[in-house]
Amino acid sequence: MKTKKIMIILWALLFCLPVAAEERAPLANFELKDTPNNAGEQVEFLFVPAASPEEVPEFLLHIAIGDEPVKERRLVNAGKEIFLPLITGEAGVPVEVRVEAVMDDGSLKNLGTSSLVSRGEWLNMNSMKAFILGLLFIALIIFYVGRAKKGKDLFIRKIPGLEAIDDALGRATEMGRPVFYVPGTSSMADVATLASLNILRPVARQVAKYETPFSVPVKDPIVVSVAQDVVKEAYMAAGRPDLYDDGIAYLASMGQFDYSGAVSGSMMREKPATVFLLGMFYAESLILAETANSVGAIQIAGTDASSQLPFFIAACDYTLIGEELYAASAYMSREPLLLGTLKAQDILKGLLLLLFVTAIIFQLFGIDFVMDTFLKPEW
Amino acid sequence: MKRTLPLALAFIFGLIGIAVQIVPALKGFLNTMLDWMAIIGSFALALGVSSLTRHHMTKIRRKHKDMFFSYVTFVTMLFMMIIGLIGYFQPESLYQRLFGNMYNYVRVPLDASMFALLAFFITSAAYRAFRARTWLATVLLVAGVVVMMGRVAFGPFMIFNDITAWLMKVPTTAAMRGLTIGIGLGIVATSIKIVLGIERSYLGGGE
Amino acid sequence: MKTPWYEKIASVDKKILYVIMFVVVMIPLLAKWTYNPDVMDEVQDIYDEVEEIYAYNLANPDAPMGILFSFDYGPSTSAELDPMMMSVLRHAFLRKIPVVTWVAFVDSIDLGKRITNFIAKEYGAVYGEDFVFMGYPYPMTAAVVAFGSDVRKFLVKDFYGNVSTDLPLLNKIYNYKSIGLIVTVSGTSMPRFWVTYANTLYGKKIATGTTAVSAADFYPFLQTKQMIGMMGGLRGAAEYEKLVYELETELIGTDTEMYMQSVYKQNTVQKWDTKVFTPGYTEEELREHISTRMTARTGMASQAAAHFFVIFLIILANLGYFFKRRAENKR
Amino acid sequence: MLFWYTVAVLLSLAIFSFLWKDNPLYKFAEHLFVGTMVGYTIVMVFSQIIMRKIVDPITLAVHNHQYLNLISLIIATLIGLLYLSRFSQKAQWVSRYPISITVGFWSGYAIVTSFKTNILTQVRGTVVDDMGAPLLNGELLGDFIKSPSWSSLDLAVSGPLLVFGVIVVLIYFFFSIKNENPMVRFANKPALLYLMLGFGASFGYTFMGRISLFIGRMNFIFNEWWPLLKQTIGG
Repeated sequence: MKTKKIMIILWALLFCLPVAAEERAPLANFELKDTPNNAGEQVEFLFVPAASPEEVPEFLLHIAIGDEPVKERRLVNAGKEIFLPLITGEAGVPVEVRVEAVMDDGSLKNLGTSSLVSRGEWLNMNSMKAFILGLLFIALIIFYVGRAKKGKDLFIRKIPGLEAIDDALGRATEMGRPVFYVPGTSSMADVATLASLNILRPVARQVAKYETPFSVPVKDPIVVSVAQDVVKEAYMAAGRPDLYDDGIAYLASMGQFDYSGAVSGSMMREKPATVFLLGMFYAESLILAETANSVGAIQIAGTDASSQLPFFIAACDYTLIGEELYAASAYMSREPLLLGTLKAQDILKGLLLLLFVTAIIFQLFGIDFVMDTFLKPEW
Repeated sequence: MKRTLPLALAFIFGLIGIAVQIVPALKGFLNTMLDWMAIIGSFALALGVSSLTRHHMTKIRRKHKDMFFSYVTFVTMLFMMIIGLIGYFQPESLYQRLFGNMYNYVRVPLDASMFALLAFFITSAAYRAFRARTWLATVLLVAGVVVMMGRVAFGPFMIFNDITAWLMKVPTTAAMRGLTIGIGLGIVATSIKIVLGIERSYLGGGE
Repeated sequence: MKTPWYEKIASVDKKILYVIMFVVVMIPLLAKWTYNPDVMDEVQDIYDEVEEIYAYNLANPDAPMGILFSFDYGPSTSAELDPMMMSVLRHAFLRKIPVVTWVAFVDSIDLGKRITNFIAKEYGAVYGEDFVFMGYPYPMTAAVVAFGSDVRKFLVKDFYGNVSTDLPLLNKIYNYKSIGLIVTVSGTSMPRFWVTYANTLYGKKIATGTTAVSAADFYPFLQTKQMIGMMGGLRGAAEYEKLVYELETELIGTDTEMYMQSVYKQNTVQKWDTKVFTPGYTEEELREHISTRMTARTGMASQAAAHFFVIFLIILANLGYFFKRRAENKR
Repeated sequence: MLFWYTVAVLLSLAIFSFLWKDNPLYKFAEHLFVGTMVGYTIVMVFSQIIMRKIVDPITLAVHNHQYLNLISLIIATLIGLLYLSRFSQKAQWVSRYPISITVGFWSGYAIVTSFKTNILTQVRGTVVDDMGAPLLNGELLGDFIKSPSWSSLDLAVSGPLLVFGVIVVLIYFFFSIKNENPMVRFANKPALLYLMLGFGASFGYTFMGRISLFIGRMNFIFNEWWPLLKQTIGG
């Protein structure tokens, strides 16, 4: 966008200067361009007024798109460049814009026409960056998973909240009070929910071993069925299918605050000794965390919702911050596949950091190369 | 069939999810896919409602002391459903007005009041957490108090307002940005794992 | 042994905190205490802009400038945003600036109509001459662009079904040329939309009112002057309310109640359309009109009280913790 | 009108009573809330999805002879119906199909969007500001040295501090590097400092909004319901 504008202005200046020396400068510069990386459903019209508002208070555009009747559009001359997206709907539509200047005495002056046919591209080149990075990522994952499978030990540092899980479960058993596990309040579309379900498995296995009462209130109908499966398999793996009941994971309610109302109500009544709040949370995070504290439960929380982290940090005993939630699922399962991806993720992060630092250094010297090549947010 | 096909489906639809975004020509297809997801998801509602029903039925069967309230849930659920469905087919009828009133004067105030409980919870959380136990807790405490001051500052305390603006602009933005970038990588990584079939927890259980 | 005070503080029951918190918030609300904030530049800028339009209108009585008010928020954020809208509307009516209002969402039609008429009534403004309500223009983008040429062609009728070209006000103000300021009050990203269309395309001045949570998002626009000013949250509302209150005191004195009633006493001629509002007040209505003049400032008083209470609590908790630690170390 | 307003007020009070302790009033409000919300969701799914996305489009497709569209809709509906297999013990596993389709699609979708919004935009925002000026700007530092004041100091150091913060926080979340690594050890303390400053500030910042919510509820009771009650009883 920016470079495009600068280009046009430069281009305009280049052409204006010599012309201005000979005769009058054009009243405005304008150009119709194909919008890159789309399916041709839109083209762009860039308009740079050159005349002063006193001289030409308004411009009149006659816009013809395909077979549609010609539309008239008035542009007030505020001395600013104007960017107009024109909707063509599909590729292959001819577009023509004729510009007239409305002079201060009300007379019209034709400034010429610009036209083109809308074009669609097959690939959004901007998204290719994500695609290439994805391929790199896949390669890294395959490499490290292979290493992990061969038995190479992949180091993962300790994650503070996780150490506490065993103690917290043991405490619930000693006190003879139940364990609550809230797998977030979002749907399967959220990665945090998946990470939470991953941690649910070892927790459920432990709970089954200790024969502690267990409760998994859920907000989303699909998550309910997955959570039921996870808990069921965990109970079987622990050798206690007799303790399993489909009612362990249940749908408490379907809206944000009715869910938190129902769950805090059950916490008040059943007085759990340990409460897990892992997954995606919204404003209800603090309601759940504070109610858990009121009944004297140990709270182990974790979320990737950065807006809710302050509340978990303040109200809970242990908090997994952001990424730690994802790492935790790998850490707890000790599965080579998951450990390998964690390693790959770190390498990728390192590369990104490197790119980032390079961009900063280049930028310091006024070179936009890295910035414009790798870090353009235009899509 | 039990395990391979689901993994294959996840792979195929994962690729579709990527393709609709990087191939501009598939933009129209994206809408179809989003409709698909809405349609498929709507049937899961039956699972949810049955799970909820089961939960409350168990309470009633076991003659739990709160079983009366389980009846409350059933009755209101059926009531809402019936007036809502009749109201849908008879717009402008009494049923639809009743449904609207149930929404505006039962659901909305309950929602808002539950939300407003946070005013109290945030107070007790602050009281408990903002203690200068360690240097980290002290930093948390100081930042919290300064911003709380800044938000209602007047007269000579206006300096707190400026500090608040700076705290929000620099350290908070930096912390949140660092977190967001890391989380973004985590999301990309997990998503790739799912599409490749490495991550299978959503199929319920391990091998 | 008696439990030392610091032990008590550490183990204070939450319920006690809740009760005190409740009282602390309720007292200013019921006693109608007001909090007079220092006016920040971004709020003062909006006020000054309205005053400038007033000055312009004094100099050009035949071709006055108007203000376009857009209700870009729904009932869910009205607690924070209503007071802003009311204050700026009061300012405009007080200065007899022509007012055009409309809403950006279907949900807000009722709200927009109610507030516009509520304030217009206070100053005896006449519908069609002093103000118009255009309802919910759909699609919004087209309506905003239509204001660039002639809005009467796009919105052929106003909300009440009057033909636009019959309304004297719209015959003077139908184009951005005669709009001095656009006021958008919103809990969503609508102000961005206004910047993109009205500011970038037509160079119009935008004043924004927004919730405390969204305020941070719009600061960049203030820096680039794409917005001339912003009211953020209850605090911003309280600041504007204070400015308008001061102006009102200066122009019509402290007895607003008398003023409002007097508007409808002298005029026996039926110039007010009863479809819009009924002239005259009941006791209850009068009280409501008075109390909305300080909603934001009483709200801020509660707000400030709550903040100071929590800060006090935190200090207390830390003192308790400090003495407890000292006692433990001695042992 | 008064009736519904009173209902709303009573329910609000029932919710607030939870702060004191769990009681039958709260239990009633809670269960009523769940019932209303689930009933409401059912109606919404029926009217917004079953009718608007399945029944209406299918009728339209049949009417307009758009068979491709029709087939697509029918396939989606059939896949959705597979969820109901959970009600049978034997065929339960069939419900994995719709689940894996949903999860697969959203995962693929998230790869690109998350890369865009969480990574690229954020990284870019840390190199240059909204106006496109670099955050590490030597000139601003020069300005500060020439004319030292609070505002020029702010301008000069804010950018570098922001960049530094993002880098240390990123390093803090490396999981596969041992704690003894000098880089990690160096970044640890500053990263925690940034995180805690950020969390504390966000907590304080949100405090205001939460109190506003409660004030809003009380305004409803005392400024809307109470006058209405007085008016109705008085007149």
